[in-house]
Amino acid sequence: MATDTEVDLTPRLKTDEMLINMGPQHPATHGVLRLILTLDGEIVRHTEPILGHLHRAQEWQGQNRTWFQYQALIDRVDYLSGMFTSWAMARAAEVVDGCEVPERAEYLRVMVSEMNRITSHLLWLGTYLIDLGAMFGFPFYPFREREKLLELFEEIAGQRMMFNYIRIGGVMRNPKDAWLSKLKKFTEEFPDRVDEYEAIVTENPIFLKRTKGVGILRKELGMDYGITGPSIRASGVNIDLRRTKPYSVYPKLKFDVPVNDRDGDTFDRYIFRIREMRQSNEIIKQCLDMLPQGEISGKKQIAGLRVKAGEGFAAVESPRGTLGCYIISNGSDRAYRIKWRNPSFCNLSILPELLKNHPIADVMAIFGSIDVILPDVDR
Amino acid sequence: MAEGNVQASNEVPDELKDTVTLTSLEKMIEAMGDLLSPLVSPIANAARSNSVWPLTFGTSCCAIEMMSVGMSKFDISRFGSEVFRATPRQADMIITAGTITRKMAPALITLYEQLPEPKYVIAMGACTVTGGMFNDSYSVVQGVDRIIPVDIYLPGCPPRPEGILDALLKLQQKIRTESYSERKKKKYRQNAVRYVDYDTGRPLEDLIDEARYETALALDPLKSLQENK
Amino acid sequence: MRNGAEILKLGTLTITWWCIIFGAVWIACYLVGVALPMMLSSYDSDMARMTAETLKALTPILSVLVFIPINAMFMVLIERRALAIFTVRLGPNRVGPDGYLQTAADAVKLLFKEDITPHGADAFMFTLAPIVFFAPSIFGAMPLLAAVTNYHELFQIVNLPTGIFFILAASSVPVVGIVMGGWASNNKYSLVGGLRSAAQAISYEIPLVLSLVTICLLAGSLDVVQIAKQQSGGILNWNILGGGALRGLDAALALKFSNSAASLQQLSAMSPEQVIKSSYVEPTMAALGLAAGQESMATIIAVIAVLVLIGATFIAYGLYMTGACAEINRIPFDLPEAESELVSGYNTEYSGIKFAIFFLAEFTNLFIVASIAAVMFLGGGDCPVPAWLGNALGGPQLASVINQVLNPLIQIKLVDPPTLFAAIWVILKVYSIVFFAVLIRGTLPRFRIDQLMDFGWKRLIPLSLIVFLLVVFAREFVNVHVGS
Amino acid sequence: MSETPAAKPPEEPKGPGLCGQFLKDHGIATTRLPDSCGVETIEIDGAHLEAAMKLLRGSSEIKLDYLVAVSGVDSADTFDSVYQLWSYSNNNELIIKVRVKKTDVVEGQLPLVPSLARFWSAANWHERETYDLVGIRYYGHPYLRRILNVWDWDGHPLRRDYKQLVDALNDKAPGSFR
Repeated sequence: MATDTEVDLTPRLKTDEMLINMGPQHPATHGVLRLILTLDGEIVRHTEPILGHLHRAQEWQGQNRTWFQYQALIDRVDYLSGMFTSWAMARAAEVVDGCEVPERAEYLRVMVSEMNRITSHLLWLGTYLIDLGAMFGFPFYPFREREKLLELFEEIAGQRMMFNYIRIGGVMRNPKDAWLSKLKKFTEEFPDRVDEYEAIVTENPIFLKRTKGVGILRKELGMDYGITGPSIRASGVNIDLRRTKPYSVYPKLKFDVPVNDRDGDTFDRYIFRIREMRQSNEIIKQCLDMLPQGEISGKKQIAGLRVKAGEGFAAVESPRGTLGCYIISNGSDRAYRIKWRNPSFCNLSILPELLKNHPIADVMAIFGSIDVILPDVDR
Repeated sequence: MAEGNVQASNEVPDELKDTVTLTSLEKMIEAMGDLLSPLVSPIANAARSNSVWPLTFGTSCCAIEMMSVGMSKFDISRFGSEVFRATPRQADMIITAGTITRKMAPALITLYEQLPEPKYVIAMGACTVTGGMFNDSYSVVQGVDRIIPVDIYLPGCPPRPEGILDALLKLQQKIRTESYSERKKKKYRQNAVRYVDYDTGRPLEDLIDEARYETALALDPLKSLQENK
Repeated sequence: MRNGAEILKLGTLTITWWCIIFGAVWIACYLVGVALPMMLSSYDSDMARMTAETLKALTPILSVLVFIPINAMFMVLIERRALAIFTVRLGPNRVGPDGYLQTAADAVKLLFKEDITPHGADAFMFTLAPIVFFAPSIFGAMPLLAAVTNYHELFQIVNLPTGIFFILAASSVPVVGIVMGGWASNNKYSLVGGLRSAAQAISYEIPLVLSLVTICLLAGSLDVVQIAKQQSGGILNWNILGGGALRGLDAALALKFSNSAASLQQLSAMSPEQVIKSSYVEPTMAALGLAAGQESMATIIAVIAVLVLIGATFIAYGLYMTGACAEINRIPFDLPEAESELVSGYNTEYSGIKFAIFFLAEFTNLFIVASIAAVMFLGGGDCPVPAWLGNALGGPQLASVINQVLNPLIQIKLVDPPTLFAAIWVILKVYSIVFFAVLIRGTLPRFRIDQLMDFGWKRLIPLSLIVFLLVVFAREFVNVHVGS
Repeated sequence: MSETPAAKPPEEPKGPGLCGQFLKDHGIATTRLPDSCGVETIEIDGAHLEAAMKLLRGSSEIKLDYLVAVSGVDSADTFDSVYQLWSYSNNNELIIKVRVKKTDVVEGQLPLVPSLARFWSAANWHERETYDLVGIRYYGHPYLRRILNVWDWDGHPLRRDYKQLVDALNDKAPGSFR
């Protein structure tokens, strides 16, 4: 038009951000996390995680159940590594109570929890491949080894997943010799199996494409958010409580803690878990050789189990990081306050930072790689 | 069946309901009514019972056992049920694997209502049967039958994978005894609003309001129940 | 050894199902295309003749309509069973004998399932989408029929002089259905899935088409029957091995194996160099304008050209398979329905019969791209054993024995041996490709959308152009199929 | 259930520990509490919390740069906000408590404690959780909303005086299970 001297510079095509609601029911949110993603095309600009869809009031239960009852409950805090949750609370209660744990019990604890670390990582490996889209085939292989370990767990603790094996003051049951020899057989086979996984996964070009350079976690950022476990070790922070704050019989055992020398990406987090499985296998082997004879519990496992008054914090290195338990006891048969410090809860808080400016397909790759268990987040 | 527990007071208006279109086959069967039912029932039941596709719905510990049952050692695929569908529209059954909390309840109701008929529910694990170990927690629904009808109760914490297979076989038996026309008549009433409009394009600050909306949904069935009392 | 037993069971299942599928199609075609017209021909009236002709014309359509649903059901079953074997499981084995009817149960169940149109969806488009997705796989398959049945007269009707164009055009329609379904569902996962599908189809159509154009260039024809015919006579003539570039070798070997005295004499008079020369040297000489004394030079160039052609067609086959995988949304290119990202992608909101159609069409598409590959690259219904070797091994005797055994059936036109053998070979070829796709599904993770685009535009398209150019030049030096 | 922790045996008031001394040197007053299982425990006034945390985190010799957890405790007569501090690089440990007397809390309001979330991301979700469950309001928090329960939940479940909601979903009284 003749009167229009100015040129309209505003873009003609208006683009808009799209909000997409992922979860609480979504095949890749590992349960019931809900993510509200703001997408620009396929690029994630903002993430709002909404938790608590599995909030089962574990801490409230801790105040309302006796110690003996609560021991059975806490396996459900982190169902993939129940040994560690039991152990964290047992350690905290032992620290407060001041009771001695027999050495045999300590060795058994280390053994079963390292087994549990392997099962946890194996399940992670399977589900992670599902997250990356290998829906059939590979995800089934880690489960094969996992089932073998679960059979061993079942034999020693009576349950496949909810063990209730590590108790305040010791462990529940003495393993039979046959069990130990079965475990030995497993430890001998296992490295070959890990080689097999690595052959399928680590050299798979599509897997490498999907994971390398994706979701880089800067060391400082990770420390700011209090990330622990393999996720931060893959980014070069040497924090493994088994070495940095040694507990139990770990100082007597020989094993490496693999630590990266640069900021880790998704692939590093994968490869460090694989390495950790190998180390755990070594630890089990050593424990089998060094297992002493003796008592297995320093405290009588009775319904009226009491913990002396006091407060204390103790932590163990779970497959996901520092799993801590803060106990305030008033000397009665139940806790005054139990606070869980869950690695998944803290690790998940970094998710919005990691997802920023990644395409939507990487949401799964990154979210899977930090290995979050939802009941561990929501309790 | 605990359908009585689901309140009708907050029924969804018709315009928000999904439309159900019948295939011509179904129209024919419906027109013939009970006459054709004895003929159709065996075919439909045999087909339905042998291809129960579960929804990938898992909240906690039981979900891991549900995964195990699909894996090599237990192999649910023998019974034709390894087709875990991610979307409720294509599934036949929900295995409520894991605790259902108050926050999760509206999502589960929505999922159940998104399943096309005929739909079945296996309440897996102590938590979904009665609330289980978390029975008296302030945030846990004391049994999933308080919000959706349940066909099979499968106790255990968590149940062994063999238990899931057993529950599946029991469900198959149950399906085989159904009558086609009876099943058609037994319609579940829609209660939850399906479309929680999270993404109306509002800015992120408004998410607060949206979350409040979701919360209201979570608690609404309860409030209305109290009012009725 | 249990695994061996499982594989054996899988084999039995496959053969049984093939018998069911082909029995059904065969009988339907026979009744409509042969038996009824024969009966009608006894009435001498215009009406009867017209009806007979109409019935004959309808046979191809009928055969496809009978074939596709049963075949898709079988493919789903074989995929489930094969994946189960890869993962040390048993797979569906409860319904019917050893689980043979599992997918039939699924199909019937989906038929009886509630059919939901979600609130806010565009009901018309929502219903149309599965049809648009499925219909092309029916009519797109038509021109292939003549090529895979050894040019049986009944199926000549649906043959087109530009058949491959028609097939390609038809195979690009389903993406419209996906986009329609994704858009009409009123679901963001569906929408993203539909858009991804469009982007993916556009990118991967190009290498797919270019690889087929390469073959058309070698064949000098767009007619699938023509292309299939050219490749007859054994594996050395197939397009995957240079598109006829090895015909010289084939001919020389045929001479060697034929026991007639004349040919032996002819052969003994030739040096190996002359054997090669006999098939290529003249066009090469003409192209290079070489004089008679420089024959060895020409031979070297010809050999290089043959090797280039073989490599190029082989790569073209790989390109075609990659593009086809992307075209039909198979892993690792299943982004439109990426289960761990987009729940179920474009078909998230589909239930009941509409979902069944999507499901059916997906597997039918897989079958069709595999048959295109079989016809264009693997010689269609041709026996891979070269004719001279077959003759030496007693092929004609075997054929005559079979002919005698089948004689009563041939008399009533129920069996046409060439068609029968062609169909068997095609099925073997197609199902080995299908099995390969299943194997890939059990192995690979999924690409990311940007990597997919990257792979498509920066790797596959340049590669396919290079292959195309190589073929354009190399075919000048060699006697390929063109003009034969 | 509402018993308070049994009174500790009166300990000899020791001098300030490593971290207490460090803070004292920088002019922040702390009170030393009895060690909890060998870990130095100090009480600090809410007003100085942020400054103290910045000092402890930034100093090269103490370097308590790992905030393990923030817990809330509904004690007999105070609301405690408990901070577990560790270090990524050395073995120092410290527990800091900020106590708000119940008598100081205005009726119908929540106890106030300054938030660390602005400069320490690890505190963000822990504070939200403590707010949700124990009902301590961290002022200055960028996004202080309930994290585990639904957003308009009534009450704070880990308080001693919490009355459980009874309705159709959850009608068995607490304790009926046992």
